[in-house]
Amino acid sequence: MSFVVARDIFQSYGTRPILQRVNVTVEEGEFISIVGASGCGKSTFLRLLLAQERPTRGEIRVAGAEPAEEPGRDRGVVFQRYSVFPHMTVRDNIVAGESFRTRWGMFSGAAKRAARDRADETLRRIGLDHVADQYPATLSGGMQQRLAIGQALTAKPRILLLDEPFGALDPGTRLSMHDFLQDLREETGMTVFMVTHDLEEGFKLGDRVLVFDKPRWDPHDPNAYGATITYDFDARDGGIPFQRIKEDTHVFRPA
Amino acid sequence: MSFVVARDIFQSYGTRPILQRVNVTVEEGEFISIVGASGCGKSTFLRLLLAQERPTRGEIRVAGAEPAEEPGRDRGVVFQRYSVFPHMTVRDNIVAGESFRTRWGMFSGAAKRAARDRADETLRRIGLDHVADQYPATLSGGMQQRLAIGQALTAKPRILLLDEPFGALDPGTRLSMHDFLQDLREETGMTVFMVTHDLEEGFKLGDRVLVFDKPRWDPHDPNAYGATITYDFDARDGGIPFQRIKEDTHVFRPA
Amino acid sequence: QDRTEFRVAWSIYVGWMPWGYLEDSGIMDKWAEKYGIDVEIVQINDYVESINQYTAGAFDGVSATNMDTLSIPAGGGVDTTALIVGDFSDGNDAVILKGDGELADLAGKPVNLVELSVSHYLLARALDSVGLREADLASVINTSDADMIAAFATPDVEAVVTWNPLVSTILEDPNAKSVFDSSDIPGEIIDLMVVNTETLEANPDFGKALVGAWYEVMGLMAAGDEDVLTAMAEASGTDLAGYQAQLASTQMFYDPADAVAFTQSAELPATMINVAEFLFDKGILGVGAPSADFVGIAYPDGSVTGDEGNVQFRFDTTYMQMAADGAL
Amino acid sequence: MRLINRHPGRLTRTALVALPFLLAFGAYAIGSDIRLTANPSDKLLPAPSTIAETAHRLFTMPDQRSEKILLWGDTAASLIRLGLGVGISAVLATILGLLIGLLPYVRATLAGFVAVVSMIPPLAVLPILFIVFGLGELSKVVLIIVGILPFLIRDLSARVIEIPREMIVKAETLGASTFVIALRVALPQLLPRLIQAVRLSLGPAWLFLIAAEAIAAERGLGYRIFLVRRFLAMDIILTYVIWITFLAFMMDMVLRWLSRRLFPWTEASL
Amino acid sequence: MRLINRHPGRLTRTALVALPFLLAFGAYAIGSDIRLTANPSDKLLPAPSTIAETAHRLFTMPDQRSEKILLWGDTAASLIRLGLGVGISAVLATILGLLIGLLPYVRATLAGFVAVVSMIPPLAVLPILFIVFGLGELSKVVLIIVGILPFLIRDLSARVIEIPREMIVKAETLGASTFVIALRVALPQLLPRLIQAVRLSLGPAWLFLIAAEAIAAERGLGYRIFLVRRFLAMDIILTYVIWITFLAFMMDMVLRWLSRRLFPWTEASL
Ligand SMILES: Nc1ncnc2c1ncn2[C@@H]1O[C@H](COP(=O)(O)OP(=O)(O)OP(=O)(O)O)[C@@H](O)[C@H]1O
Ligand SMILES: Nc1ncnc2c1ncn2[C@@H]1O[C@H](COP(=O)(O)OP(=O)(O)OP(=O)(O)O)[C@@H](O)[C@H]1O
Ligand SMILES: [Mg+2]
Ligand SMILES: [Mg+2]
Repeated sequence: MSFVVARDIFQSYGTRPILQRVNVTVEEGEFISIVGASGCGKSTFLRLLLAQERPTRGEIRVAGAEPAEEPGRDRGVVFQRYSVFPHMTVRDNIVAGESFRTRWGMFSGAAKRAARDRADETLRRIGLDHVADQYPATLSGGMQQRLAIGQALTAKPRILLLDEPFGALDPGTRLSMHDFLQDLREETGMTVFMVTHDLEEGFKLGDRVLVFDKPRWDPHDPNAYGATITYDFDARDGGIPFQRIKEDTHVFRPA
Repeated sequence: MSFVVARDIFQSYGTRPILQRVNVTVEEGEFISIVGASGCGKSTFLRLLLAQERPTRGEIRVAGAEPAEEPGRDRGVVFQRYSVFPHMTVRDNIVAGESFRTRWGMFSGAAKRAARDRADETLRRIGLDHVADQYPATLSGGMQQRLAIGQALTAKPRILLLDEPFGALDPGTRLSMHDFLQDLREETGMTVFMVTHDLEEGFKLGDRVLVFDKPRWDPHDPNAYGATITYDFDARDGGIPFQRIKEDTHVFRPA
Repeated sequence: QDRTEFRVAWSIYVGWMPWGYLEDSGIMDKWAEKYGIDVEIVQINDYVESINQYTAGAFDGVSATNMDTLSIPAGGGVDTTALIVGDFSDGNDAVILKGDGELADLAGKPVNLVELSVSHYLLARALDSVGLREADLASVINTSDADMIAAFATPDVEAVVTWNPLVSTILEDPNAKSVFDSSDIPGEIIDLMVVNTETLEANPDFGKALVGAWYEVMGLMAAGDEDVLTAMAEASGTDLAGYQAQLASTQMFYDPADAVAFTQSAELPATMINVAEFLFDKGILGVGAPSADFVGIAYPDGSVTGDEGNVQFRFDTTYMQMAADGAL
Repeated sequence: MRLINRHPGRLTRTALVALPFLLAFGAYAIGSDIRLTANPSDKLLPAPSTIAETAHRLFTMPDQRSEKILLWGDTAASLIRLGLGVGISAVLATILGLLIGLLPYVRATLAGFVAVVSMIPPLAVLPILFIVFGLGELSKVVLIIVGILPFLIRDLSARVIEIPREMIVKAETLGASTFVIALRVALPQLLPRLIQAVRLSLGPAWLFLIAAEAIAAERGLGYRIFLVRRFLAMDIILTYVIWITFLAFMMDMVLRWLSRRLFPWTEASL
Repeated sequence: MRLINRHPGRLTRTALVALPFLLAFGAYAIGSDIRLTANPSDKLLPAPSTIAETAHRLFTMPDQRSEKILLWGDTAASLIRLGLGVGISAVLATILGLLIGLLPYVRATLAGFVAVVSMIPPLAVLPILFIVFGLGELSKVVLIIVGILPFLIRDLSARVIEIPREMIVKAETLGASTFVIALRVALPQLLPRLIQAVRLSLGPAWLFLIAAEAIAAERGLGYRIFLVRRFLAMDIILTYVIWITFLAFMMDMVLRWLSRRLFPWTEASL
């Protein structure tokens, strides 16, 4: 049995279908990159994986368990926005990654000191140690996003869901975040789903690259059909992909 | 006399220097890409160019005129966020690019119809014609940003300032936006400043690539010095840059 | 100065209900027309506000008690004439105790009343009569008349001083006992129609119209006209029987001659001195007032109590006398 | 599942919505019963059936003297005053809110003054208002305005200041004048908030209306309540209170609906 | 330059801030002068100098009867009532706001009820409050609570609902229970808004305090105002009004300062 199994997922909002017939299985430890046109439903798919929403039809199982009812500690997430807590300092945001699971949501005494030390170590790795006592609002967008990633990773989830996490980072930082992410993956062996707009990044980090697209297109009503996985690339062999075409598409991307 | 001349710009917030000794001259019609580490002051420099802020020291002149006192129609801008008007439909957002300069900020009668037709044409080019009557909040982040660019271009500014405009776009749309931008540049011959995190994009679109970085770095107080232009690449010759090192930097970027 | 338009304010109280009837029935208009003027009678819900408005100059006349006339308009430098002496309270105001007891038992108890009102004056007189002082009470709690009935129903209230129709409603409670009322000090709480002295002097027709209309209604009431009384009863929120019960504890001067006689009596100056002393004692006459004699009060015979150089309150029987003589 | 993610079904939801109303009604009924058992002529908490009878009478039977149904006359009088007071306040607050929020000069001049004036307890200066504006309709409308305008101005100007600077700058780069920015950028974004603010200030507006009517009026809902309060006619008071509550609630609903109708973009979202 | 971008200098700014206050003072002084010329003992608009004398006397001279300085006693009594009423409301509103905002079940149960209750004019149901809570201090505190609690609950629960869903989901993925989300995510983000809401509701709170003190009290700022209204002692009333305004303004300042001190993250921004 595969680690993550999405079976025949349909999702619509109101009468408008967003996703249709999405099937995918993922092994434990795999890194899945997800690409696709803007607005095609990538974030929606991530919300379903996260159990933040339930699909209209179909189900998603992790490690053979019943479909999750709500987001939990096994699935970490970094959104495009609002992924850090504005009322906590940068350091406390990292500590929250460990402390929120406790009864009161905070540590005290020795545990607190230890968590702070671990947080400072994490901050050093993501290059935010010099702003540890500032509040997120004083950071640039890029730094905020780095913090959000650090925070999610601190909780050591089994599956990590990333929604364009590096979209706002400059290339240098982006590269160091790639390393950081890969290090942590090796340590924890977690499974990652990452939505990205950068194909190169997708292929670099991912073991597989899933392409979401509308298999059918009604020129009179562009919203008539939902998207599904049209390609599932194997990206492991250092960029020489082994292609498996999953669905015929006759939609051509502009340019 | 060059078209845009920034002379000896210093900018600090409170006591914290952000930019120091920034000197640059730009000819009319040049496309300037700006890259640099996150938080180093690229957006700040753009705000100065826009005349949204005035520098602590130094001055910026456009076409030899006195330094501008406030943003105006000669400088278009697309920010990372809040660049579209949430209370107008997608089409009206484009029309605003033309109508805001009028006395009442709107057209009526035949002018209105003509403007709407032009707006629909623009929307077709940026691939938003199918959502012309929706409100921006119903669009995905990528579509919103496309709209913002379309709107700014509709006003046909002489200088266009872009702050990571394509950061949230998927590669396909990004490519078509590149084309769109280049078409419009040819038509209007406007001067463009674009902040980007994607070096490749910077070199592809830019005639020159400016790199902002801190020339000095105090390990005990990372905020002691501001950033300046450390490199000024000539990017015209199809990616074979002619480098002019402007300032020695002994800061090494992580990774 | 000569004017033809006048505004008079009144508020709901048993002895002042005729003012509402005057306006509604058209009797006022009839009399005003007779003298070629226009008089508007306006009901104000809040009694104190109506006097304040008069004092500020928004009205030419207002229904008020002798005590409040002395403290507010007269104390405020607005020379005021008591045009009509309509009635005096003869049981309408009462000190009511919860449970068994008598007046002397007030000692050590909190008393709820509208502070600085005629109720307060009644309490002071009541305490006098049994040799107590206000300091012997646990406290005096200022309580809005509108909420007096609800207040009496709460457990922490032990005694109230108030007026009709509240008194009769409170006395419906078998637990309530009246231990002192205004019939014990007859003629001291007087209900008036007071008008601005200057206005009256410049426009005698205004006084004539008001007095003429008033006594026409008095005649109807004295004759027991049920329609008239029912209208007044309803306007005051009760029924005919209830209103008549209230009238029973009010010494109405249906006959203008009675009013003239009362105003000219020797007791009136004595009462007014009492009232002025009470007001001074409570600090109501203002900080500028060196003594209880600060404001002068003139009587029909020309005598004055208080400061002769500062007469601001005049009892004048001229117009009531005209009514008595049928000269209107 | 976390409580936070647990949503009641359709039926449960209806039951839950009704629950607190039923509990409140039950508590009243029991309290009333206890008092009426002790004293059958108790006026304070009339039996629900008595209130229903009174309500029926008030809504349908004309007054003997005037041959009009008093309740409707009172309602009309009060609603006109309320509408004028709130309407004028809303218009003034929108204009002043825009000016204060957008223009640094006006902000410097008025922000502090409005902040201080908004602290003055309007009930305490009532006598002055009556002198200046008379005892007629005007003074009641003015009391409502004095009571809610400072709050509205403060709320709306804060909202204008909250408009992201980027959006204003964008409009400037499109060549918009201050006037166009006010008219086409700030105003449309302010209007939904205006409706919100008006909804919030309806409570105080009713309060001031009732206070004003208590002091000088010949009709009106507050006038009637104040009049019968002296006799503790709680059946009438409660009928009027329920009626006022109903009216206020309907107004709130209408405003909410209006906001959704007029400003679809505030609802629409990803 | 556009008006929108024109900022007054330091000096101009000070002058502009003072301007409306001076104008208001001037208007009063002239109005007062006109009335006093007509009638030197007019009480309605006492001369500013008279008010200053009265104020001086009220603040420093003990009352002849009680030998205490009445103003300070009134102030203490009122502030205690106000503090209790607002404090209790704030605590209740925070708890209920969190529950309603976070938990769909509680929201279904209470949101509608609170919306309806917030429409009831509190002044009209005063008699019931008296019976239930007596005429003592309790009833005054309760009137304040009844007056401002529904508003506070609605405002705070709306703010909780406004917390981006992403943030709640993020907390869930960090293993936070509903309680931890309430305590560590929602509550800290609610507190600055609580201070805002309390600042907004201080106006109504003063109003209800004054109304309650007007109805039954032995001391208090509202009591004194309504008492001396009986002899139109406008100099005392105005002194008290100015004093209340000053107190209210100071409270507002303190709350704003507190908000900045306690929640630096709301101010800090790029
Ligand atoms: N809660 C919702 N209700 C209604 N429509 C929604 C909702 N969430 C998303 N949509 C619609 O579903 C479509 C897919 O949205 P989604 O955010 O998943 O796109 P995306 O692929 O992540 O786009 P982008 O690359 O721009 O982030 C969009 O057209 C959006 O308008
Ligand atoms: N108004 C301001 N007040 C104080 N500090 C500011 C202000 N604006 C920007 N800063 C600080 O100036 C620095 C530069 O900010 P800026 O937004 O220009 O960076 P950036 O290069 O655009 O970063 P990014 O790539 O993340 O967008 C940041 O550290 C920020 O904290
Ligand atoms: Mg997305
Ligand atoms: Mg930036």
